[in-house]
Amino acid sequence: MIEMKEVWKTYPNGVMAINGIDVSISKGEFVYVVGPSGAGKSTFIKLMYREEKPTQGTVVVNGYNLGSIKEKRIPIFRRSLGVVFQDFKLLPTLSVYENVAFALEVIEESPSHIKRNVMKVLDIVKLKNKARFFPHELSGGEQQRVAVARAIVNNPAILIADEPTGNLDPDTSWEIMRILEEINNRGTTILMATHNKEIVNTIRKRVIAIEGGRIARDEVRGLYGYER
Amino acid sequence: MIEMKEVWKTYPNGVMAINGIDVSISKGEFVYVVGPSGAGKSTFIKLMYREEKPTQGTVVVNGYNLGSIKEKRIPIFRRSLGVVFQDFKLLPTLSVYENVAFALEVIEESPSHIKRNVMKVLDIVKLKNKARFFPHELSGGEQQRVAVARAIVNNPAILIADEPTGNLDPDTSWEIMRILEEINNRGTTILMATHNKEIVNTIRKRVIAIEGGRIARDEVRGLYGYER
Amino acid sequence: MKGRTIFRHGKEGIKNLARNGWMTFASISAVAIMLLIVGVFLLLILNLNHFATSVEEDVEVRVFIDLTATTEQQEDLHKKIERVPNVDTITYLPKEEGLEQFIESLGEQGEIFESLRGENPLYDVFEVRAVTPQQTEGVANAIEKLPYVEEVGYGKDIVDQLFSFTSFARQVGLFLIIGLMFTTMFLIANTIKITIIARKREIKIMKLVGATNGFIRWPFFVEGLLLGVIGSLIPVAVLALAYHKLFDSFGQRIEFMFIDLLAPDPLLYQMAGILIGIGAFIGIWGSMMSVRKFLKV
Amino acid sequence: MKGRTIFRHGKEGIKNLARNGWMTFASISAVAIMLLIVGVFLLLILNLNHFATSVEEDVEVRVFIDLTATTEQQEDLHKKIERVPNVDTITYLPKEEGLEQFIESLGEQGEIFESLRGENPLYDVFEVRAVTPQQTEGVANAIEKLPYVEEVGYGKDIVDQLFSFTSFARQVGLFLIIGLMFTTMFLIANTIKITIIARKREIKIMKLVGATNGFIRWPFFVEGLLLGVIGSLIPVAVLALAYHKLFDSFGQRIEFMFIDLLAPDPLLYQMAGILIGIGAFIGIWGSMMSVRKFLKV
Ligand SMILES: Nc1ncnc2c1ncn2[C@@H]1O[C@H](COP(=O)(O)OP(=O)(O)OP(=O)(O)O)[C@@H](O)[C@H]1O
Ligand SMILES: Nc1ncnc2c1ncn2[C@@H]1O[C@H](COP(=O)(O)OP(=O)(O)OP(=O)(O)O)[C@@H](O)[C@H]1O
Ligand SMILES: [Mg+2]
Ligand SMILES: [Mg+2]
Repeated sequence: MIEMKEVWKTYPNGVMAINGIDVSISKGEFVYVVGPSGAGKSTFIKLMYREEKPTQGTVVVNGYNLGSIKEKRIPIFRRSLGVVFQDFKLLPTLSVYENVAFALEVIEESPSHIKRNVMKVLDIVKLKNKARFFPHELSGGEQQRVAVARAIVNNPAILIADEPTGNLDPDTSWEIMRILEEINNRGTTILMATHNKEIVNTIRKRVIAIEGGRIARDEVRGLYGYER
Repeated sequence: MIEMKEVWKTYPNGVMAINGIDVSISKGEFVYVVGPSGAGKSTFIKLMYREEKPTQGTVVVNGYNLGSIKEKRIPIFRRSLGVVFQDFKLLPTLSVYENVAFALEVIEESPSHIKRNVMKVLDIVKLKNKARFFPHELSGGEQQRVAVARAIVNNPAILIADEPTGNLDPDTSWEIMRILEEINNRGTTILMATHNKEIVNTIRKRVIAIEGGRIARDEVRGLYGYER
Repeated sequence: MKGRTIFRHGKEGIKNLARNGWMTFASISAVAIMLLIVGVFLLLILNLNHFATSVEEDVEVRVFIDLTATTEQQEDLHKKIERVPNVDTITYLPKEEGLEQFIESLGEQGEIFESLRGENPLYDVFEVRAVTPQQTEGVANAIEKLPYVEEVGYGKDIVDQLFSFTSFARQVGLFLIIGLMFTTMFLIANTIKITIIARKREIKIMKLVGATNGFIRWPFFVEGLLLGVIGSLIPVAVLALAYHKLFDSFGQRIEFMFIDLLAPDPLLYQMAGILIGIGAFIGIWGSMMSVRKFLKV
Repeated sequence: MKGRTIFRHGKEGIKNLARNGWMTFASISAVAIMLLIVGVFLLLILNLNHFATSVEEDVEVRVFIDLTATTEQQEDLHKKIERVPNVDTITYLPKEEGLEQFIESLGEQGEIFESLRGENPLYDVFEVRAVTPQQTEGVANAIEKLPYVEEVGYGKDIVDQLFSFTSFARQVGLFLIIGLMFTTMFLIANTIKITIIARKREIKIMKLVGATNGFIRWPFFVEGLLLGVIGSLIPVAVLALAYHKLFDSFGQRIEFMFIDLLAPDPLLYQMAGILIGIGAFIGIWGSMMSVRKFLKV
């Protein structure tokens, strides 16, 4: 599903964020990405939906080689993904409903289908009653949940989430994790960067630890590690 | 230091975020604000540095009555505060150094004093080597640490922090907490909204739990609560 | 693209206009003001051109007929002139009438020449107009060779000067109006560009969520078109009203026979067409150009 | 405000210009283009005004002297005319010269009147100019009452028409240039406003961090001033070069004695002053107006 071979990423300002990563993630896996602040987790994730291009090496996701993919096919590729961005990336001029619906509009779903699905996921993240609100009228955690809703609404083959519980209280975090597990059980590959030790240590899954842009640890049923 | 009397806040769109809060926080206290997502923590905090005005009730902070304070005196009032915003609010066109220095420039400190202090706090949050970077070149956690640095650089009488560790790994979070405790020991009043159960339960301080815009619990050496 | 998607793009474009409130107002007023300026100068220059043309059309060839020519010979000459290429109209002016006109044209000073009425020194004259004023010289040269033509006069020096002046004025006018149109285009596109740069982040997000370039572009197309058209309707309305008013009150307010305004009828429609055309084109173009820059995500 | 703070604001204003790259470019080019348009029409209208004035100055009173007047009496009349208020210059034109001029002015047609040389029907004439063309009528009326004045002529109808035409043209010109200036101001302020709206969030953040309104405003003041001045220097340079070039090649390219351009010397300095003044004013004003809206945080 996801294959990285000898991937390096240096940002234009010279920061070497990813330094030779080899990794392979199969269909249906649930993977945590952990590591200290600035280790390269987000960069690692951005390489997978091609927000960033690798400086060196090949990245193959869902059958698409992201190094050589044609400009025109990138949108098609991205539609098979669901992404929860670390900074949410909600469209400020669209309401909560419209933000989530956008992910379905781009694939030209029928309005009735859109309506049903959007209301369903908003219900799942407990924001049905805020459907008409705009992002700036929401609390931090509510915005994060809209981002989660948008990422799962199109039933993606791969769900990529960058700290999806960073702004959530523990109860809501567990709720979100329950949703992710359920989606994972239905066959969706999940890749999630997180700082939440309790979650990683409780819901035991594969853990990839990144430090200084390299994979420091890759364990099948790992722990968060980094004990104080 | 902080006095709220019968405070209500209804947003223009009709959301009743704070519904009758009475609270008093004395000089030198360290207070956690906890509660589920959308409970009103950030609104509670925004009332204290007057990003939002209460719909009803009085808020007195540091001797300033925020209901009747003159437009002109607001900046003076805010300078006695340090605020870590939930969404960081870094100035995108300024470098890390300049963002932190800005809080000192507004009080017309001397350049040498600015330089010394800015480098000192950047060192404390471990970002000295990224001083010349712009916010968009930083990872989420790094941005959050810049926000912390800016909030503490002017030695505020009150430090208000809205989930200052949401994007940080546990180690860095503990590091930040150590800094806050140290500042608190020097006499600074600290008010911190957080979702981090482990921190609240380990570094025991006063806990104010907000639910549905009301104070549900106010304990001197409280626990996070909300057990799963 | 499915039908409902087209509909969606249209709806989205209109919504964006509303949601970007101030930006929309700024863009529309930029379009409106620039096209108002273009429109004012367009009307001004078209009227000046009209004035120049009417001055040029006053140019005529005066054919002085040999004093010895009989009435038949004069009629014969008339027919010959008629056959000269590019001749438009021929008017016969007997010498008595000629003197009359001459004395009149001198106004008060003319009285001095009243005495000439007895011993009229003038010739009978054919006043000949060419089809276009610029053909006057050729016509004059052809007529000069005909029999019983004593002399041919059309004020070569003055006519040449007049034509070189009107053609210079036309060039300046054309230069100004074209320059104005280009700067207008640039400025409007510029304004639209700024408003779209402010939405750069949004465009990036859309792409990251899987939107194709086309999907993002269409609402901007609709938005640009609407900006341009709405922005151009304002100056069209203002100019039409103002011009009508001016035209109606013109007869009374200023009385120069030699300046008369072009009739509003075809003129204002032409102007409306030009302004709305520019507005629509530039709205779309400015918007498309600017979006394009941010689509590479 | 401490000295270093003033310095900081200046530095910050300049930095912002650089950091807002495209926005700065857009604003400066808006200023440049609008002022270019204003400048072109300013030069055009000032020259047309100059032309109108020189046409008006051709107006003169022709005083026909009684045929019976002796040379002494003519001289006496000359002195009397000199004492009439508002008289500027007096030129004597004997009737022989008058006929000469008359025949010449008719061009080819004039030859017909060659025969008149023997029995000249004209009068000796004083050509009198008033200090300003508008005083011509008063001067003519005063002279008419003097002895040995047979008649006074200044083409009342034509002169009245001319004056009402030039004053009409001046009004139109003034109206256009004022309208243009206002729309320019609006448009530039508009463009600046959009660029500042895009920075609304930043202004809010600054306020939340404890900046006073003044602290936020000053760098914008500097930025606006620089935008305006830089933007106006471009059209000033372009227009100065173009006008010099035009002025130098004017003599050769088109030859109408009745059109001559204003000398570049005081004109271009005046224009530069006006454009830079407008640019600076509007840059500051647009920037201050727009910032003000976002300071209430
Ligand atoms: N756009 C960028 N341009 C330049 N450098 C960048 C950019 N984004 C990230 N970096 C740098 O790359 C490194 C890795 O950043 P990344 O965002 O991948 O970290 P992270 O592991 O996600 O951290 P966090 O847990 O704080 O989110 C950091 O040192 C950061 O400063
Ligand atoms: N600017 C706003 N306009 C309208 N409603 C708002 C605004 N900001 C917050 N709200 C609403 O007020 C309520 C409280 O929001 P607040 O941001 O205070 O929550 P919070 O406790 O900080 O939540 P979180 O833990 O998710 O950050 C929420 O229901 C939110 O939707
Ligand atoms: Mg990250
Ligand atoms: Mg909050």
